[in-house]
Amino acid sequence: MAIEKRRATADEAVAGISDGATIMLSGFAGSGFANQLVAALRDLGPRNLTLVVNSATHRLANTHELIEAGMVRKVICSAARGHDKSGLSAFEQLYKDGKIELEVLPQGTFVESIRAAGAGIPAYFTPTGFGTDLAAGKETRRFGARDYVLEQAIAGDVALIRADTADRWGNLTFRHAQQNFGPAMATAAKLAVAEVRGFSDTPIPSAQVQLSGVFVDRIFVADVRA
Amino acid sequence: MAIEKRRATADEAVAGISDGATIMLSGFAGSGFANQLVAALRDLGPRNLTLVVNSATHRLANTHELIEAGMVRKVICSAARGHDKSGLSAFEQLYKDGKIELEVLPQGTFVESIRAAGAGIPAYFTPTGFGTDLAAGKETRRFGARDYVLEQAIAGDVALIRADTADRWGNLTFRHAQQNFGPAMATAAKLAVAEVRGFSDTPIPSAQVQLSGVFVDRIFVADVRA
Amino acid sequence: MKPLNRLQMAWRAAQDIADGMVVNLGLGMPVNVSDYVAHDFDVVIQSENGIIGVGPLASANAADPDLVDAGSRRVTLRAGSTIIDSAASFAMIRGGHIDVTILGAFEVAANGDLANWDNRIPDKGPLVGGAMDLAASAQAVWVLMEHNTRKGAPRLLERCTLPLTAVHCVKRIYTDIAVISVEPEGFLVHQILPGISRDALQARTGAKLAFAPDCSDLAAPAIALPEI
Amino acid sequence: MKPLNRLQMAWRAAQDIADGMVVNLGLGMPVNVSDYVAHDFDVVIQSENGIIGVGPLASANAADPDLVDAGSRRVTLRAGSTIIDSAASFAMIRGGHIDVTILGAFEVAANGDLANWDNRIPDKGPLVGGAMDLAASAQAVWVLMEHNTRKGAPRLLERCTLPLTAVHCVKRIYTDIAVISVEPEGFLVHQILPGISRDALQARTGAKLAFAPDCSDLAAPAIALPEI
Repeated sequence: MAIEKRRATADEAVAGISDGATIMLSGFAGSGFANQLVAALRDLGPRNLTLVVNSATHRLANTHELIEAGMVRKVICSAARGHDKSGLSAFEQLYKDGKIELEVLPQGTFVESIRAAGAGIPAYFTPTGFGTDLAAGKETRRFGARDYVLEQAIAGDVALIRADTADRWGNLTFRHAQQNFGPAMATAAKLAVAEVRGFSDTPIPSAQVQLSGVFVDRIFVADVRA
Repeated sequence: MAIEKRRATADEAVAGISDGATIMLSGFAGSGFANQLVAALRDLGPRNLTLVVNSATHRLANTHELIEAGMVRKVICSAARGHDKSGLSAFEQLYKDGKIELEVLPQGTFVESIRAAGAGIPAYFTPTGFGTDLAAGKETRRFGARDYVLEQAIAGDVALIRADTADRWGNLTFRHAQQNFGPAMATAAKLAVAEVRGFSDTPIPSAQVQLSGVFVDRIFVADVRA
Repeated sequence: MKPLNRLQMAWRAAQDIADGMVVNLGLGMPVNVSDYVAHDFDVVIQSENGIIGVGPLASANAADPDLVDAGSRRVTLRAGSTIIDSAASFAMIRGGHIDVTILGAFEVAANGDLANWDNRIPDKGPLVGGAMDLAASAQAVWVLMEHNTRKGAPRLLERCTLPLTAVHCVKRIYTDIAVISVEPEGFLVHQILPGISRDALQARTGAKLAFAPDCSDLAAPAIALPEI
Repeated sequence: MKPLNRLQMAWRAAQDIADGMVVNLGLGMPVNVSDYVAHDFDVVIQSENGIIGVGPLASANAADPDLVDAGSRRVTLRAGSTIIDSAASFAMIRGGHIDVTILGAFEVAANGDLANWDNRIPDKGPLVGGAMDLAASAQAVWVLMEHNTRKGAPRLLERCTLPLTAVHCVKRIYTDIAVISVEPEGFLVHQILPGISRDALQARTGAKLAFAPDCSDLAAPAIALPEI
């Protein structure tokens, strides 16, 4: 019986995501957002979510729709605001009102902690952030001539990532800078769902695969009209 | 002025490697040994080397020649013997005689520690080896319901790795299972030298590069007659 | 009935592999398991050297020295395969992305402790390879081993006597005469070779055995060992 | 002589970039540095989102929404480039593989401490991005910033007053009126804008300045700022 990871609709691709889940969302600098999956997640409407996403707000992402819908309890990110200086985003308003929990990490720590979860490493030392407010209260240790901060892995229940092409094994390719956080998030989440531009009926050649299908549970071919 | 990482001979490619250096050697399961560079290193003859190599002896590698030449003080590996059951290898004889220092690590710890050095991480916790002789004396800690061992990064002075194709930026591609430890070792060593089958006069297309030339300092196109 | 030979043991373990599983097979006896996985299954064989989707051994004229598994065997790639570097391969292993690893062993304890490496061969250095990572972090560790040593000593014990590979990791054991799981209470027998009584099996085992209510006969088709 | 404008400051920093360097350029003023690197140099521009070898901005008709740098600018790739994922990109940064990162800043202290992020904009959440990783682990951190705030307060201080990005990291500072290095003893001035005396520079600086024996005139070609 052949592996079949494709789901016919975005709704089916996000089915089963439940209240309290930790959701990882790929995308950075305008590329790699799984926006159709995020829209389907908003329609599904689970509550009390923790989002693991690099930017709490990006003008090309629709992360903010989850926040505006009141579905999000906590955001773990490296940028809790966009570069937009006009007014307050939905996130910023909730943050101002103390209605959303926030954990800000240096971007390298953010992604290394995700990679660590996928790689079976519960904690690691990093030089990043030592002596800054972001390391306040964290364990530190000196190795050689430098000081380091102990950081913990960040695991997810679900990763919603964007890629270019998938095959039936769930192998993925990415366009240019599209991969960013996607591969690490797919390894760190119990359920990884990929929104892709296209589906290849033949296997993606071994040397072209950028993320093994072992890490990908469901595939949704994005609706180009959306 | 164009970057030029090519060296005309293997001798030039290993020039300057000095006594006491820590040398990382790629290769596993018969693929990915930079044998011509290792032969040139033997001819160069630095002493008191520490080798970081998965197998102290493999029938298709010539690591043993460095050991037989008395150039090696210590070996860090995951397999201190080959599968050859006949007699003692040069390594085994020196080990028996207490004339070579040995550090054996689980293979995943071996490579994660190399990756850590290249990634600026001085130490990390791993579940591997907990409760075994290989973790004896190492710091342990419980995270959640499991126990973990603290492992330290392994950095090198030099990495001698084997790849398939290079371009003038030092970008590399690998054939099949050839990459194994090579990419991690190149990131972890101050000087990374790649022995390659072929040189591409045009840039390797972005999506085909498997290791960025940022990590590769010298290129030697292997002599096919050797 | 004769005890299962090594290939029959591999066959028996293969019967418990489900469609879609990601499986790592240890050197020696376990690599044979792949030959007996149902042909219509999509099972992904991972090898520590970075191959995800190992296929059958390569024919002599198709063998490629760079297309090898962790045991240095020249192999082929299955459709849908890819190859990653060792750091990524062990990240995959340690991260729990292997559903089952099937390993050889010297000893298994009733608490799931595994001893399958040995640094005590006279004058030879220790060889651990990737066994500790696989044993510590695969979702399930299955062991393929003879029930007893050549001298008749039990390999299933209350506590291992040889150096450990990992603690509390083994889920199932396929021996030449039984199929046994490791439960919180200890060993539980699911199948016994016809002709061996429960008492006889217990006598050949170094720890207390319990028997599953549906304990059945261990059987395998005839498979000839290759002549060496 | 007029203080350097932002592009002239970028030009000045670019003069210190050597052939073959791997360089990361921060958002804002620093990204302009790449326009002034010698054309015959092989300088590799790394961007945190994983591009190794960022080229010039894409023309409008060649712009690709998936080919962006960390600042969301649509860029091109240089020959010899490749793209890695974020985990690998920050492994590269944290591992010390960036020769120079050029960052904007609010404040630099005489001990090299850097403050270039701020979580105190009213009601807005903090934004740190990759600055802490770059500042902590690049082989050299160069800062491009105005010598003083708009209100005239010094940005070069004995100790930073704003939240730190990283400790003891800044090596050089390119301001609109001076080029200054950070030495174990503190700030050392290498160039001053003609017309500004050493005393005047000291008066505009919040920490003790020393002057290099070969301290020279700061000069840059005329570069017009784009109209916005």
